[in-house]
Amino acid sequence: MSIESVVFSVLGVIAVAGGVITVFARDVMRMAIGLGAFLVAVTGFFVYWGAAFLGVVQLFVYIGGVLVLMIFAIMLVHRTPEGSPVLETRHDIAALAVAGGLFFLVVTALSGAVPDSIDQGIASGTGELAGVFLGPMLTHFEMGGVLLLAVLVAVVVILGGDEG
Amino acid sequence: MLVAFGPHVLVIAGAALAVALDAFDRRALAVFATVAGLVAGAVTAFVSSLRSPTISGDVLLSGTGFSGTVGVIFAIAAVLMLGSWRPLSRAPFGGGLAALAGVSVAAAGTVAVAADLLVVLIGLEAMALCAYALVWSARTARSTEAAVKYFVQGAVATGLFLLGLAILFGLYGSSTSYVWVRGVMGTAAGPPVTTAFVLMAVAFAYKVGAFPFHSWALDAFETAPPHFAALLAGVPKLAAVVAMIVLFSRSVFAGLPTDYQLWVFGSLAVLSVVFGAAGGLLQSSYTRMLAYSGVAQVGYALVGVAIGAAAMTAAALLVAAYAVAAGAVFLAAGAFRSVRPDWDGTIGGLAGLGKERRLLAVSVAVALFSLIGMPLTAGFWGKFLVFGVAVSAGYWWLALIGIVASVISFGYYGSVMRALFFEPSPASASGGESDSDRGAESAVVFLAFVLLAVGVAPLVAGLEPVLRLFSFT
Amino acid sequence: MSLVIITVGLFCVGLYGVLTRRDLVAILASIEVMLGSATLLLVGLAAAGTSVGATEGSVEATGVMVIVLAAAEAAVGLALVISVARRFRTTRVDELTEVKG
Amino acid sequence: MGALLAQGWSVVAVPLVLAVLVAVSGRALGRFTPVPALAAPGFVLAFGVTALLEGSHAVMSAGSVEWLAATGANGLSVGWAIDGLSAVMLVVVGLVASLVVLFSVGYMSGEGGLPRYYAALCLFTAAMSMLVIADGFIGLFIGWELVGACSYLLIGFWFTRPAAASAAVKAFLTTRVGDVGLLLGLAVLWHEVGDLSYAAVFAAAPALSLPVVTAASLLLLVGAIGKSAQFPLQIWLPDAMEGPTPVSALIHAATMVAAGVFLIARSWPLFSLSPDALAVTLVIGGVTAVGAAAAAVAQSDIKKVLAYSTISQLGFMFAALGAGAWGAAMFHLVTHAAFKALLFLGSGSVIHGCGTQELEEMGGLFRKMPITGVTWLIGAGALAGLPPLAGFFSKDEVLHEVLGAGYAWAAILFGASLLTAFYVARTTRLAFFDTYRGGGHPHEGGWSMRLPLLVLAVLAVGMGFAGAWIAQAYGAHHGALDLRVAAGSTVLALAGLLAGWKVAGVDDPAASRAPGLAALMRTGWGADALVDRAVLRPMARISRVLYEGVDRQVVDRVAEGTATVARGVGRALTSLQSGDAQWYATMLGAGAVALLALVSYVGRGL
Amino acid sequence: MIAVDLLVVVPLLGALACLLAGRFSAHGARWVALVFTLGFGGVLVSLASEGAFSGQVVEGIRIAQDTVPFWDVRVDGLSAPLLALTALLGPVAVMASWGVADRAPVHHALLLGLQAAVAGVFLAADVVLFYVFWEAVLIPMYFLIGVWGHEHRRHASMKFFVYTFAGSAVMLAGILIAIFTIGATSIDSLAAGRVALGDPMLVFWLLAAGMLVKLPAFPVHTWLPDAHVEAPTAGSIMLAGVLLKMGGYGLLRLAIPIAPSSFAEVAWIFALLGGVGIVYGAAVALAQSDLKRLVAYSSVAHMGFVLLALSTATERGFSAAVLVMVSHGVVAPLLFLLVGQLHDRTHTREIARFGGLGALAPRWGIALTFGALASLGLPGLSGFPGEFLTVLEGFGAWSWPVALATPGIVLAAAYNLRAVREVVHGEVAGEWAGIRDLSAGDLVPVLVLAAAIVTLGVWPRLVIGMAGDILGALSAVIGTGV
Repeated sequence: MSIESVVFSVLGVIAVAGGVITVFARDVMRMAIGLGAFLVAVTGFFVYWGAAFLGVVQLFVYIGGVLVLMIFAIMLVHRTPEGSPVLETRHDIAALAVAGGLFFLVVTALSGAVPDSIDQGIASGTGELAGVFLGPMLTHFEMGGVLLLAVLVAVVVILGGDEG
Repeated sequence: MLVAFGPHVLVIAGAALAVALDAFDRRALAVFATVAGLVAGAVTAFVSSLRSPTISGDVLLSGTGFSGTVGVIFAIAAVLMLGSWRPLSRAPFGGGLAALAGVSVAAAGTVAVAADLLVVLIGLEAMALCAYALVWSARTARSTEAAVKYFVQGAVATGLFLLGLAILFGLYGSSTSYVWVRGVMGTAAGPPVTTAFVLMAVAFAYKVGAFPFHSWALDAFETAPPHFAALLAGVPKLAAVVAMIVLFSRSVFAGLPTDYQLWVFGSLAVLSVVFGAAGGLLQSSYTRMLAYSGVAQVGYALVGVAIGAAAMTAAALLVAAYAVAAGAVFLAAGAFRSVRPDWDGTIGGLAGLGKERRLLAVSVAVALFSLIGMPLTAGFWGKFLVFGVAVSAGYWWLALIGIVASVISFGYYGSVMRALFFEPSPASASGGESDSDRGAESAVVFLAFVLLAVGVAPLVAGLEPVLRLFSFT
Repeated sequence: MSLVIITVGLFCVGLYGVLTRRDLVAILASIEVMLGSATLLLVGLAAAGTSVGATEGSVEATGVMVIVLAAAEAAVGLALVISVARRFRTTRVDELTEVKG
Repeated sequence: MGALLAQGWSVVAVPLVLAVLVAVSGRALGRFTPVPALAAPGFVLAFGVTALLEGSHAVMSAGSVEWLAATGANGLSVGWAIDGLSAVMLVVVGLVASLVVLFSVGYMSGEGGLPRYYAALCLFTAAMSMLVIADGFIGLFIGWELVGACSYLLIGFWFTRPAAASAAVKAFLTTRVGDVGLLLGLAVLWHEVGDLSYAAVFAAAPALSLPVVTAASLLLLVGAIGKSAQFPLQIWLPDAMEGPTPVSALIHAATMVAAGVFLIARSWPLFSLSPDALAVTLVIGGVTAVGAAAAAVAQSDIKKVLAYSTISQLGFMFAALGAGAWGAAMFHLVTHAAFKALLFLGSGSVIHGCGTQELEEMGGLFRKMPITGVTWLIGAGALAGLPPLAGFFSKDEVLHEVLGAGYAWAAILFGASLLTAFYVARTTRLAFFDTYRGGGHPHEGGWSMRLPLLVLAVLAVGMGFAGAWIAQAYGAHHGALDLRVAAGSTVLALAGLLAGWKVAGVDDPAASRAPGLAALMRTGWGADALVDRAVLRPMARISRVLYEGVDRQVVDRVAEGTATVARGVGRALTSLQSGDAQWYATMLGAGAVALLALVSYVGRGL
Repeated sequence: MIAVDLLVVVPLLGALACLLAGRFSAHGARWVALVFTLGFGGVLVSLASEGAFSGQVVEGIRIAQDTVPFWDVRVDGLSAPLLALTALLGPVAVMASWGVADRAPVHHALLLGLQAAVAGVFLAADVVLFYVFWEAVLIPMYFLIGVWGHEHRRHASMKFFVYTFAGSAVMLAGILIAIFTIGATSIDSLAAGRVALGDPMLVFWLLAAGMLVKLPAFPVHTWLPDAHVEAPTAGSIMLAGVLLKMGGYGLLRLAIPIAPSSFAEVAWIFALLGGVGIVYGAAVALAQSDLKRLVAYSSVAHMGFVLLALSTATERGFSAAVLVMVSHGVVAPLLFLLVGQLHDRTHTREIARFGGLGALAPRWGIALTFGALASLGLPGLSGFPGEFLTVLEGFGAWSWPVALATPGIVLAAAYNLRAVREVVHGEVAGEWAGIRDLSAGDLVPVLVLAAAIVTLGVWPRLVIGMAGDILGALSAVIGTGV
């Protein structure tokens, strides 16, 4: 059992565990922790594949994002009479069928199309990255800017205004 | 690159300027800035529509119908923004909203001509984010609810598209441009490709609001401010339909056997037509009825998408006609409200308006007839060509379903005309101070005039002039 | 293959969460799981080298764009959730059923 | 003379123009309205006489126009071809019509709406002329329908009387039934011959297969039955008496009702080829003759008596036709026109005189109205068949011919003439003899009413001797007087008269002996009730069921139902929009899954 | 040289002029409308100099020769009589609605628009143009019924629009198949290239569906009574006078030429529908208690004659169909006009409430009697030649079964004369003692129509003379069996 596969398995376990907790936890804190774990694991994957920069971005964006999210969550989430925040889940068969069906169809579709193991990584420095963004992916970059502009204005509009 | 992206940049610039102006609380100016950007963008786009089609940086298409579509999108948006000048200049953050509208239109314009999966994804996302805010901006409980539901569904759709993108990029990637992916992929129609195809098809079907991905549209268009509903109902669909045919039938998935497009979009088309037509019959709310009818209209467009490249021009014309007409009827809702502040939003509540504001009512009637697909309006030529192509492709039953549905649609479009013209005004007509929104009204009248002109002119001049705008070769 | 199973599986778990979680906050979290796992799949497959002639950096760049996109989604979503909380004094999505029919 | 004759169309055009003139300028003309109205039949009479004087029974004047041809000629032409037969008919029509108009001057004086009345009379003259001078079946059919319309208008002259209004409709509808038969007959001929002019049809007739000829003949016969009020379409004529009496004299005694006989005589080349058709004609004629005569016996209304009498006499003519003697039929037609018109005008004078039609309220009028009385007696004698009056000769010829066709039918007709004499005597006594039972002051009408009576009386006396000449005029052989038949019928007539005279003395004998039978006879063998029960009520019910049951409940319900269905579908589909965001998202995902499944299915090649 | 195109342009200009004039005086708008409808007639008359009424083809102006122009109008022997009908009924409709008070200018503008659209249908030589006008007719009619109609106008207008729109929508499918498989839009080239059709029978039925609804044929007729009863007088006049004719015209102009062999194959169905319509329409008319509804159902019966005549597929049969159409196009309007005038005075159409009107309003009574006699097909009046020829030809084509339809002829007399007896004749209904008889102004349109009825009855060649060549050629084509 190679070190790669060990790392991979560990990260995979963490990611799955985190994701599942995020989706099923009744307690807000647990959910937050689960999500954190999931995101960290994702970051871990990036780094493990050599996409360090990607990992960094992921880390910053999400740690920030998730922290904010959690703060609001604890503020907003509906509380039980005892005062402990509770996240309810309505498990229903339709949702299960949809999720399960999607999983089955996609996985079967991809089976065979992809190799079993990761044989090569992505190694690239920030310099090349900049080159890409100012070169072939300039449009993407611009669009990203547009997107952020939209986000900015949207958030300001929605949160900035009093209840007009 | 600049040729391709220039118009969009102009629009975005206008939007950015609007944001700035809003910061100084110069809303009216902000609106005009946006309009100016749109107009400039439209003009440049029309100019470049005279060029032969090119693809710049493997990312953006331009020339002929592609630029033409962009121009049409911007032009319609410009008229609608002008029409919504008064409500915007009165709304809090009006300038910001105008900017959001401008951005979403720019994004739509990008999607329409994008030749890159990632650009498409970002464009769709930008449109969506703006749309959430614009729907929300009615600042009512209902609009907030609608916006957040819209968001939940949107997130799922984005996720699905992202999944599809991951598959394609992961397998054939290192670049997301159509040309590249297509080149690497060849005509391989393996399960991964078809899966990605469906996932992206779903994302687009959601964007245009086809059954069963339509639910957001009903709530959003009902509760959004009429002038934004006018913008969101039509323009994005035009962009999306063009983008769909490019993506699914002309580039990345062109290698798939046509059965795929036919079955996926054909079934969606039939479902949407039936759902929209039948569901619209039950609506009492004017805007919600229009939202339902929008689902049916998307169905007609999807007939074109199902046929594929051959129907591109026809489909584009059909959706463009829809965008104009939908803009008119939604904008009219705002005008009605300003004439009758105590209007409860129901169709019945429009009783007798035909006498009070004849020109407005007649223009609305024209737009409705265009939506029905009556001759002498632009809507007719759209349906005529789409169904014609479907027939010549051998799918006359598809055309027949659409045609019959458009008959049913008179059931609800007609109920509006009935209220406007056949019913007497209610006794308590003058509830609340009525000051008609001239801006909105004149915009509606103008759009109706466009519909008529495009509807009548081909009779004597032939269809060429109209089609030249939407020829994608 | 295990990568595919993990990521797609997580995606579907997230989807399930979106479809079943009652609280908008939790739904947001589930959405994060969906988008995150999708990103993971994207980068992972690229890393798996199935992609042909990858130019250096394009993968990371794409990944960055996707992350930004997901973040944007989250931000606007959060803003909406907050406005909902302000207006309705709750974030329970099942209590928002005024608009229907 | 010849010049006039050449312009055959004028005999239709002139009365037509005069009709329009009267209708338009009636109010202006005032009391002179009858003058142009008199000119119309006068012209017809003159024309007819001119034609008659030509002395040829062949076509003397003809002309036609392509009428229904889109391009070129296609055998659907309309035109005139005047031969002896038409000439005789023209004379009859013109003469009787003129006298009737004259009579109306007195009879109708003081009535409202006279322009309408005289215009209709002129129009009738035109239509009747067209009927008789037509060179083909189309022209005949046009005239045929138009006289029916005029009859409708004139019966309904006093249209505010419900009885009159209904009688008019009844007359039109009943004859229309016959007309449909005639129309189909034309269709058959058109299909077989491809040309509806007499010349072409009669030329082609011998070549046609017997079934076709029989079918065509029988269909024409149906038309004739309707017009001539023969069994089973006789029901309309008694009601038609609701019209003004002069009208009854002209249309419902002398001319229009005789058109059926004329039709068969005219299309003799066709009929003569089909023994079956002739047999049917004979049967119908016989049955009608005796049945109607019996009904006439029981009538208490003087005009009703004459109406049934007319039906009966027409039955004689049909019987003659059936027996193969169209000449005899025509002869009887001519004489009957004279003496029946005389009787009707006489009754009109009586009604005018004592303001009732009920025999019970008459009596002893002979002394009070001598001229009417005398002329009536002449007419009555002619009808009863007393020598040497006109009726005697014509009926003698008819009986003679029928005798040749078979004893059974001859016997029936003899019976019929017995009954005829019976009701004639009864009516005559009830009306003119014994003591006056009415409350009025009976008096003769003015000269305009007397003159026609005298003229007709003269004809009723003299015409019998002109038989040969008349027959020669329309080119039929005229058998010499059959003395055996003459003797027999005369004896029968006398017997009948005697019986009738006696019975009339007693108070309503028939009723006392056999009330049921009497009632049955008075109602014309209950035909009306039968028709009402068998045709009218079912038809009304059917049409109501078709409208309320089928049209509203089924056909329209289906159409309207589609809307309901659409709404139902809509209701089912909109129930999806529950307002639950997560359900919406589920639908979204489900759609994706479904499409994925579909595609993977398509992938395996549908 | 007068352009055929004016037949569409003049009424449209009239509509605009009407609206403009309406800004100043409603009464002025009336006169404007009258003038322009008469102008339409004037144009048509002046076209006679170019042989428009002797079966010649008079082409309109062709704009934009280079592109694919749909605008291709012409007058020929088949359209000329119907155009004449349109020209006749235009002024009649305007005069009939002289008393309209509510938004009169708009009303008259819509009438003129309707006239333009109908004229366009009859003029179009291009199938797309044909369809455009075909649908355009619905719009003014929809508003005429909906705004100026009677009690149930809302439902009636909706029903009228949806029902006929459904028919023409199906027709559109047929047109699309024809256009896109043959690759031409001019009717002539479609007829010429018909062999290219893969499934002519399908195309034929798709086309015929719309026209049978418009005609209307049993069992798709139920929109007609509702529309007629609720429509204002002018609307009923145009509806019965020209709109129904579009159905028969469409069959002769489009459906049969494009798929003649298919038509010949299913002609028996047309005969069947026609026969049923004749008897059914008459029988149902007999059960009506509403005078206007009675007339409406009589239309169904008359259109049955049209179908029966068409089914013979002979030149004379087609001529008969045209005759019946034109005749019904003057008789039904006369009756609707009279019923409308009665309704204006009494505000009811209940037959039972009338009686003896002939004594109270003689002119009106005589007119109605005249109309009834014309409607029952009395010789000398317009109804006779067509129905007579129909029976003759029908027997030639279908032999004895045609006899099954002849009861309709008796029933026609029955319901018409029943109406006269109940309304004009009989006891005078004191209720209407003070009723106004027709004024001179009322009489003008009545007399115009009456004159037309007599003329057509006396000289039917006036009509069939024009159409003969075309119809002959058409039946010849059917004969070839291709």
